[in-house]
Amino acid sequence: MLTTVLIFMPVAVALIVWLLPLSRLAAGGVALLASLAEVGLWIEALVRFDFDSSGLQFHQRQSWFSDLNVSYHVGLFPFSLWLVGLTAVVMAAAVAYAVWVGRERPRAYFGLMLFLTGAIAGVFTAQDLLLFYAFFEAMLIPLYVLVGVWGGAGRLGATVKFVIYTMAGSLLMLAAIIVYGLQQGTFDLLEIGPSSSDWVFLGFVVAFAIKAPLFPFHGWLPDAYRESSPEVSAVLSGVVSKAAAYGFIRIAIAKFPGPTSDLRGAILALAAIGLVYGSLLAFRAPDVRGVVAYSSLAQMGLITLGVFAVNDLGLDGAVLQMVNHGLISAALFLLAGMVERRTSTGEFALLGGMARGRPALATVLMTTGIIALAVPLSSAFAGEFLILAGVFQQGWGWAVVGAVAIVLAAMYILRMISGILHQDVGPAVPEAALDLRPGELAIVVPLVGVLLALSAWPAAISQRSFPNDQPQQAVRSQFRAVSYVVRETQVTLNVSRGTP
Amino acid sequence: MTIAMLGPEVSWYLAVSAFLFATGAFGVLVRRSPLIVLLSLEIMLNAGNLALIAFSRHHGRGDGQIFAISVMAIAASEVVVGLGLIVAMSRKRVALDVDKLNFLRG
Amino acid sequence: MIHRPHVDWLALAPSNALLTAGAIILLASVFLPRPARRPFSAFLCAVGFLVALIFAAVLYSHTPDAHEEIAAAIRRDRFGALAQMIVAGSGLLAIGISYAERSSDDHIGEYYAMLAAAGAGMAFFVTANNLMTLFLALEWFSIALYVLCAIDRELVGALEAGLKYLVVGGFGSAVLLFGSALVYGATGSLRFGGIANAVSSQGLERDVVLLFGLAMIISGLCFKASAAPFHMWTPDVYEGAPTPVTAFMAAATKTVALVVMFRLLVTAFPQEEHLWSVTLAVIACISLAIGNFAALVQRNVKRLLAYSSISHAGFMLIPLATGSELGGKALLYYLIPYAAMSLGAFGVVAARERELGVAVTLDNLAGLGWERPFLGFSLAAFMFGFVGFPLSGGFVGKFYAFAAAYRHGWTWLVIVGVAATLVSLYYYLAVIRALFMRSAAELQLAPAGGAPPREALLHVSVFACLAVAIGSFFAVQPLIDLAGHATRSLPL
Amino acid sequence: MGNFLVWVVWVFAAFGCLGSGVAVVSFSNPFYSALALIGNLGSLAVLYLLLSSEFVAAAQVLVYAGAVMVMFLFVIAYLGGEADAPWAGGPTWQSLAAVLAAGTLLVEIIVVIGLKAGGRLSHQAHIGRSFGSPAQIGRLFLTDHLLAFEITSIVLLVAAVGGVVLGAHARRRYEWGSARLPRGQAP
Amino acid sequence: MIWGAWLCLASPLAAALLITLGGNALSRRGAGYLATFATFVAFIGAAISFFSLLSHDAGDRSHLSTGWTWIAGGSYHSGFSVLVDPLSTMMMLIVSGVGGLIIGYSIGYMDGDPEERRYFAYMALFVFSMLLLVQGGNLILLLAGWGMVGLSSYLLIGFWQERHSAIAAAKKAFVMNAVGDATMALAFFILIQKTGSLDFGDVFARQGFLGGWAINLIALGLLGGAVAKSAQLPLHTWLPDAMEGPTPVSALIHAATMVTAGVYLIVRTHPIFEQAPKIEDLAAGLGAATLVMAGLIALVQTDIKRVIAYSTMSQIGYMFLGAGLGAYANGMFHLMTHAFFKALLFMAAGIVIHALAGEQDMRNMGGLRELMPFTRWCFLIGSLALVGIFPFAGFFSKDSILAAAMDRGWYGYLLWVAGLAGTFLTGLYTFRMYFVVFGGQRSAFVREHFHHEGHGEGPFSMTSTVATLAGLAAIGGWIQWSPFWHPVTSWLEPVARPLVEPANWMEWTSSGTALALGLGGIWVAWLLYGARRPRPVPRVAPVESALVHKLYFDEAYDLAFYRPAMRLSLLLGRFFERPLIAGTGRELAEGSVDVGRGFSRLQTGLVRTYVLAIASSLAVIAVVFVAVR
Repeated sequence: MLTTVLIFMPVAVALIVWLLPLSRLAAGGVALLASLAEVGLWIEALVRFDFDSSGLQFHQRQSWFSDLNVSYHVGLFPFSLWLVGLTAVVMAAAVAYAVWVGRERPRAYFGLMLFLTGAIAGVFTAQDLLLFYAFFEAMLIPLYVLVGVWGGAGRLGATVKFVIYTMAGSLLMLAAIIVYGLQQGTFDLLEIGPSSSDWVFLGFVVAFAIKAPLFPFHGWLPDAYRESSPEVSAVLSGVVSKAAAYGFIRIAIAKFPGPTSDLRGAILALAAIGLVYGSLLAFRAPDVRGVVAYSSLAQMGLITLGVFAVNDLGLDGAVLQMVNHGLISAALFLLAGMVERRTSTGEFALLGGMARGRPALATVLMTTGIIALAVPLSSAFAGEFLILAGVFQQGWGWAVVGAVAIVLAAMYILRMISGILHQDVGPAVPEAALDLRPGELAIVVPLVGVLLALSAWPAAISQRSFPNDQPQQAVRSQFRAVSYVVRETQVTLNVSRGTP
Repeated sequence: MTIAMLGPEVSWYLAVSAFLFATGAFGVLVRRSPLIVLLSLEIMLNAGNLALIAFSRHHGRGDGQIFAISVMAIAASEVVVGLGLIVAMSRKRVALDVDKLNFLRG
Repeated sequence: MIHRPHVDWLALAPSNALLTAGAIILLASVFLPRPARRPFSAFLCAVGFLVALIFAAVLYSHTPDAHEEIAAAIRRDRFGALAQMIVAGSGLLAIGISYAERSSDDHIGEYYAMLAAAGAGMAFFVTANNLMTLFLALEWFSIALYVLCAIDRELVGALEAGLKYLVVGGFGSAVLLFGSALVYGATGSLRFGGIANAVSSQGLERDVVLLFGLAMIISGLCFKASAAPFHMWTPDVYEGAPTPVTAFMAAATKTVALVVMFRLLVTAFPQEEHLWSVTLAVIACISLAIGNFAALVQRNVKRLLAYSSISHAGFMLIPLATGSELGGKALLYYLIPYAAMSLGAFGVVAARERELGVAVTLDNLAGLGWERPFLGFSLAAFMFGFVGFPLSGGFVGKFYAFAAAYRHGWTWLVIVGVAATLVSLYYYLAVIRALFMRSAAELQLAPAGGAPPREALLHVSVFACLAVAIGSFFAVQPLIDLAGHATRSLPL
Repeated sequence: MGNFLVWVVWVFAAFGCLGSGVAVVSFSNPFYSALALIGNLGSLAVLYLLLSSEFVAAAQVLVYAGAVMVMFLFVIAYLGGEADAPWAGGPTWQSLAAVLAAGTLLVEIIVVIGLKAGGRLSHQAHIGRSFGSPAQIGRLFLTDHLLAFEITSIVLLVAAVGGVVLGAHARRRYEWGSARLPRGQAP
Repeated sequence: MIWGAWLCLASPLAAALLITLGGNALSRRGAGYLATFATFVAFIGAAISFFSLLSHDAGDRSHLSTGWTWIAGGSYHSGFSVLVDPLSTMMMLIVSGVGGLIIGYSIGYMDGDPEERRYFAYMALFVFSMLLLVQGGNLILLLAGWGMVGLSSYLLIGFWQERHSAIAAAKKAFVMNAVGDATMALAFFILIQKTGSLDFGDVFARQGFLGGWAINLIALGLLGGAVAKSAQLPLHTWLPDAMEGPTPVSALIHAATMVTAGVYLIVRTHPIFEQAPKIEDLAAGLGAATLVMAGLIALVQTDIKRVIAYSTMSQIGYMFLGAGLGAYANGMFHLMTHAFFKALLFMAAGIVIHALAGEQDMRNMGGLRELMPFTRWCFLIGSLALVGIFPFAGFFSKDSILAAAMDRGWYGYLLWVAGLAGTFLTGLYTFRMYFVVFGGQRSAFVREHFHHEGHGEGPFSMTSTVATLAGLAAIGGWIQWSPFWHPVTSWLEPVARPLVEPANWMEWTSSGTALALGLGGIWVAWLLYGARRPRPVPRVAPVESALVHKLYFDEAYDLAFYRPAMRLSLLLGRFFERPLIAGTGRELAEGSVDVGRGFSRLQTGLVRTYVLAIASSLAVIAVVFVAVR
C-alpha cells in the first residue's frame, strides 16, 4: 500500500494542481509540499524497510487484465527503495528550484512535475513487465511537454529528438515484452521465468541503452540536456537515466542470464567506449551543461560496466553510483541553472572568476564538483571503486579503461570548475551578480549534504542494495528467492485442497 | 418437372459480365465527366447483376435474382444521390469535370 | 402458401430506434418553426442513438448464444451487439460535436435524419449474415454518408468530397457486388455459414472463382475501412466533409467495416484463412507505411487525422488478420478507445474551426492549448493515445494487437507495427507541439471576433471521449471481457 | 433447334450489350452515352430472359431503362450536356494504367471463368417452371429475403431524401462562411 | 590511546567544517587561530597515541579501531578504521607537529588576504587528509587519504584563483596525482580479486597466495601512486609548478608531508614490495635517477621556491632509494628530518618573499644578509642540514641511506654513486641559492622593494615557527646516529624490519664521502657565486637549455598525452559526434519526410487515381489469391 501511495500521491496532487484555480504561489507551494511529502513517505518506507528480508516488500497486487496475466503489481526491493529515494529527493529539489525561479504557467508546470514524480516512482517499483512499460512511457509525456514548453531556444528540436529516440527504444522493448510475456504466459516479474532469447534481450537492452543513454545511442542527449530548463535537465540526467540502469538490473541481467553472458563483451565494450568517449567530449564541451551532459554519458557507461560485471562488487557499486550520480548531476544542473540566471549564459568563454566575492557559490560548486570527479573518500569514489573492482573480475582491461576515464573525469570537471569560478572574470559575469541566495542554498545544500553523508558512509547503500546483501545470488534467483517460493507453496496448497 | 438450360452455358454469360465489368471500370478510370462516370458505375453494377442472375440460373436458386433486384434499387439510389450532387455542383458553378475536382489533395 | 419468417424485433431494435428517430425528425422538421428545429432534431437524434445504445446493450446481455434471425439474414450475437454499442456511442458523441455546427442550418432536420439513418445502417450492417444484407446495409449507410459529406454545399470542398466519395464508393460497391456474385456462384449460397459449409462439403478450398470473389470482397471492405491501398479517398473526404461528419465517419465507418470484415472472414471463409490472413497482414503493413509517412508532411489537421486513421486501419488490421479469438478481442477492444479518440480529436478540430472560421492547420492550432486548456489537453491526450502512450486505451489496444500478432507467429508484424508507431510519433507530437509549444502570437489569424460561442455540448462530448479513452486504460478487464464474450459468439 | 435459336438470340444480345457498353464509355456526349446505356440495359434484359429470369428482366426494363434512365436524361438535359473528349485530360500514365488495370481485371476474370468452365460451370441445375417468375420472386421477398426487401425500401428512402437535400436550391446564404477556405490560407 | 588517534583525525576536519560553515561569523584571524589550535589538538592526540604506544610491548604496538563499515560490496568490505602503530604514530607526530607550526606561520604570512578563511579551511582539510592517509586502517582509507591530500593540494596550489598559472598548476598537480590514484586503484582491484580484502592484515597475510605476475603488478600499481604523489620520475613535473601556491603551502604539502607520502606508502606496504624485488629495485632506481636529475635541474632554476622544490624532489629520491632498498627506517628518518629542514627553508624563503613584496626570482635578490640577519641564519642552518653537513639533521639521515645502499651488491653501489653525486649537487645548488639571495650586493630590486612590516623580519607567528624549525633542523638528526644509536629503527622495527644491515665501515665510508662531496659542492658554489670576485659560471649551452626546460618532460607529456587526447576529442566531436550521432537522427527524419512527401504526391486529388489504386490493388490481390491458392 505504501508503494501505491508513493506512486499515486504525487499524481493525485498533480490532478489537484491542474484542476483547481490556484495562484502561482499556491500551485508552487502545493507542489513543493507534495514533493516534500513524497520524501517523507520515502523516509517512512526506509524506516519500515526490512533489509534482512530477501523478498519484495510493501507489495501490492491487483489483476489488471487476467487473460494475459497482466496485473498491477508493485513493491520495493532494496535497490528500488534507494532509487525511489533518489527520485523523491531530486524531484523535491527540482520543484523547489522551479518555485524559486518562478516558472510560467505554474499550474501546468507543477502538475507535470508531480505527475513525472509518480511515473518515475512507478518505474522503480513496478513488478509487472507491462506496468513497468506503462510507467516507463508515462515518464515521457511530462518530459516532452516540460522540455518543449519551458525549455530554451532550441527546445522544439531537442524535445522531439528526445522523445523519438526514447520511443524507438521503448517500442522495441514493447515488442520484446510481448514476445517474452506471451512465451512465458505471464507478465509478472516475480513469476516470469528466465529466457534465453538473444533478440528479446536485445530489445530490452537497446531500450535501456537509449534511455540511459549508452554510446552510441546518445544522439538526443546533448540537445535535451542543453535546451531543457535546468531542473528538468537535473531530473533527466539525475533520475530518468537511472530508470535504464534499473531496467538493466531488474530485467535484463536477471531474466536473461544466457544472453547476458553471451553479449556481455559487446555491452561492456559499448559502455567502456561510452565512458571514454563521453569524457573526451565533456572535455571539449564549450558550456557547463555540455560538460555535465557528456559526463552523464560517461557515468552511465560506468554504471553499465558495473551492472554487466554481474558480480557482487559491480552490482553494489552500480546501485551506489546510480544514487551518487543522480544527486551529483542534479546538483550540477541546478547550479548551472543558478549560474546561468546570473550571467544568462553557460559558455566558458564568457564565464570565469565567479568565486571572488561569492563564497557560497564557490563552496557548493567546488564541493559538488570534487565529489563528481570521484576524489577518494567521496561516495562517488566508493561507487566507482566498487564498480571497477567488480568489472575488473570480468577482465582487467575494462578496469583499466575505467581508471583512464577517472583521470579524464578529473580533467573535465576541473576545467568546468575553473571555467566558472577561477581566473579572469568573464565578460558575461556582471559585478552585481549575487552570491547564492539563502533560497538557492536551501535547494542545493541538501543535495550536497546527502552526498557528503553518503561519502562518510557509502556502505549505507552499497551494503543494503540487494536482498540479503547478495547481489549475485539475488540476480541469479531473478529476485524471487523467497516470495516466489511462498507463492508456489500457496498454489500447491490450493491445488491439494481442490483435489480431494 | 424441370427444365434444362438452353443456349450457351453460364460461363459465356459470365464472360459477358466480365467484359461489362471491365468496360465500366475503364469508363470510371478514364472519363472526366461525372455523368459518364456515373453511367459507367451503372454498367459495373449491371455486370454484377448479370453474374448474379447467371449464377442464380446455374444453381437453380432464386436468391441471386432477389439480390439483383435489390441491386437495381441500390443502383437507382446511387444515381439519385449522384445526380443530386452533380446538380448541386452545377448550381455552384463547379466545373463538371472530375479532373478539376482536385482542390483536396496531397 | 407463404410462411412469413419469425421476426426477432429485439435484434432489429437498435436499427429501428434510429430509423424511427430519423423519420420523426424528417417529419417534424417540416412542421416545426425554424428556431426549434435544431434543438428538436438534435435531441431526437440523440434519443435515437441513446435508445439504440441501450437496446444494443440489452441485446448484448440477452444474447448469450448466437443465433441467426429472420431467415438467416442477420445474426444476433454479442459480437454485433458490441459493435452496435460502439456505433451508437459514436453517433451520440457526434451529435454533441455537430450541435453548434451552423453550416448545415439549411438542412438541419435532414442532417440529423441522415445521421440517424447512417447509424441505423451501420447497426444493421454489423449483424449482416449474408452477402446480400451485407451489400445492402453497406449501401444504406454509404448513401447516407455521401449525403452527409456534401450536405454543407457552401463549403467548396464538401461537394468535391461528396462526389469523390460517391464515385470511389460506387466503384468499391461494384467490386464488392461482383465479388459477392462470384462467391455466390462458386458456392451457391449467400449466407456466411452456408458459404463455409459449401466450401468444406464440396471441396472448394482451391476454387478460383471463390477466391477471386473473396479478393473482391476484401477489396470492397478494405475500401470502407480505408486501408491502404484502398485508402485514397480518405484524406480528401475527411478534409472536405463537415468536421462532425468526418468524426462520425472516422469512428463509426471504420468500426463497422473492420467488425464486419472480421465476421465475414471467420464465418464464411475460415478455410481460406491462409490466404486472407497474410493478405490482410500485408495490407496492414501498407496502411501503416502510407498512413504514417504521408501524415508526416500534412499541415491541415483534419487531413493529418485522416492519414492517422489510415494508419490505424493498419493497426487494427493486424489483430484482424490473425483471425484468432485473441485477435477479435484485440480488435473490439482497440475500437473502443480508437473511436473515442478520433471523435474527440475531430471534435476539438471542429471547435477550433468554428472559432477561427478557417480550416484548422497546425499553424493556426498554435496556442490553443493555453487559450482553451480543456480542449488543448484533450487533443493532446488523444494524440498521446493514438501513439499508444499509457494512460490511454490506445496503449492497451496496441499491446493486444501486437500480442495477437505474436501469438499468430507474426513477430515481423509486431516489428512493423512498432516501427510504424515510431514514425507516427513525429506527427502526433507535432500536433501537441502546435498546441502548447508555440504561443498564440505566432498565429497569423486573430480569432474571429470576441469569445467563441460556448459549446457546452461539444465540451461534454469531448469530455466523454476523454473519459472513454483514459478510462479504457484502467478498466481493461471489463472491456476485454466484453470483447472476449463478443468474440466467442463467432464460430472461431 | 431451340438451343440454336437461343444461341442466336444470345449472340445478338451479348454483342449488343458489349457494344453499347463500349459506346457508353466512348461517346463524348453524355446524352449519347445515356442512350447507349439504355440499349445496354435492354440487351441485358434479354440475357436475363435467356437465363429464365422473367421478373428481373421486366424490372430491368421498367425500373432501369424506364425510370432511372429518364432521370438521367432529364438531368443531362437540364445541365446541357457538355461534351468532353473521352481520352483527354489527366496524366498520361493515368490513362495507360487505366487500360492496363481494366484489361488485367478482364483477363483475370475471363481466365478464372475459363479455368472453371470445363468443370462445374458447365452443369447447370435443372429448374422448375416457376423459376424466375413474379410469383416465386414475390414469395422469396416475403419469406427468405424479407429483410432485403425492407432494406431496399429504406435505402431508396434515404436516397430520395438525399437527392432532395443535395439537389434543392439553397434557401439562405451563409453569413460568415465567406472566409472559409478549406486549406486555411488567410483570405 | 585510540581515542587520541580519533581526536587527532577529527579535530582538523572539525576545524575545516567550522570555518566553512561559519562564513563571515568567524573573523579572518579567528579562522587562523582555529586551524592552528585544531592542528595542535591533533598533535596532542598524536602524542597521546605515541606515549601510550610506548607503554606497550614492542610486539603489541599495533592497534586498529574500526568506527563503521565504510565501503562494502558483496563479501568485500572495509571499515572506517584508524590504525595506531609505530609507523603511523611517527607520521602523525610529524604531520600534526610540522603542520601546526606551518599553519601558525600562515597566520602572519596570509595576514590581509581577503580569502584567509578559505585558506585556513583548506589547510585544516589538508591536515585531516594527511592524517587520514597515515592513520587509515586499511588500503582503501589510505587511498582515500591519498586522494584527499591530492585534492587539498589542488585547492591550495590554486588558492590564488585568479592567476592563470596557479589554476593550471593546480589542475596539473591534481591530474598527475589522479594517474597515481588510478594505478593504485588498479592494484587494489587485483588485491580484492585475489584476497577479497584490503585490510593490511589480511592482505599481508594472504599475499603468499598471489602469483608472481600479480604481486609484481600490485607493487607496480602502488609504486605508480607513490611516484605520482612524491613527484618522482616520471610523474614529477607537477611539483615545480605547484610552487604557485602560497609559500606555507609549499612548505607543508610540497615539502614536509604530502610529497613524502610515497615513502610512507612503500614502507607501509613493504611486505608486498618485498615479494616483488624487481619493483623494489625499480623504486630505488627511480629514486636515484630523480635525485640526480632534480639536482641538475635545480642548478639552473632562478625561482627560489622552484630551487627548493627540486631539492625536495631530490631528497625524496633519497628516501625512495632507502625505502626501495629496504632501509625503511632510514627512509622514514630522512623523511622526518627533511620535514624539519625543508619546511624551514621554505618558511625562511617565505619571509624573504614576503619582505620583497612577493618576488620569487633570485636574480632580483641579493645582499639580504644584513637586512634579514635572522632569516639568513635560519636559512643557513636549513641549507647545511639539507646538504648533510655535520652536525645538522641531514647528515644523520641521508648518510645512513647511502650506507644502506652499500649493503645491496653491485646495484647498491650504483645507487650509492648516484646518491653521492646527488650530495655534491645538493651542496652546489643549495649554496648557489644561499649566496645569490643573501650574499653579494643589494640588487636594484631589493633596494626598491624591500620593506619591513613594522616589527623585525616578520610577525611573531612567522619568526617563532622559523626559529622552532631551525632548532629542529639543527638538532633533530641526533635522535639517531646509526653507528651508535638507532631508536627510530627500533621503533619502526615491529612494522617494517629492514632488509639491509649496513656494517659500521659502510656507515663511516658513506658519511665521510658524502660530507666531503657536500663540502665540495658548497666550495664550488662559493667560488662561482659567493666569492668576492666570482668566477664565471661554466656554461654548456645545450645542457643548460635542456636543464632550463626541465629535460623537456612537460613538452614530451604534452606531445604524448595531452595533445593526442585533445585532438582525439576534437576529431570525435567533429567527425563522429556531429555527423554520425547527432546527424543520423536528422537524416532519418528527413528521409521519412521525403518518403511521406512521395506518398503525398501520389495523392493527386484526381478521383480517377483513387479508383485506379483500388482497381490495380484488386488485380494484384486476385492474382495472388488465384496463383497461391
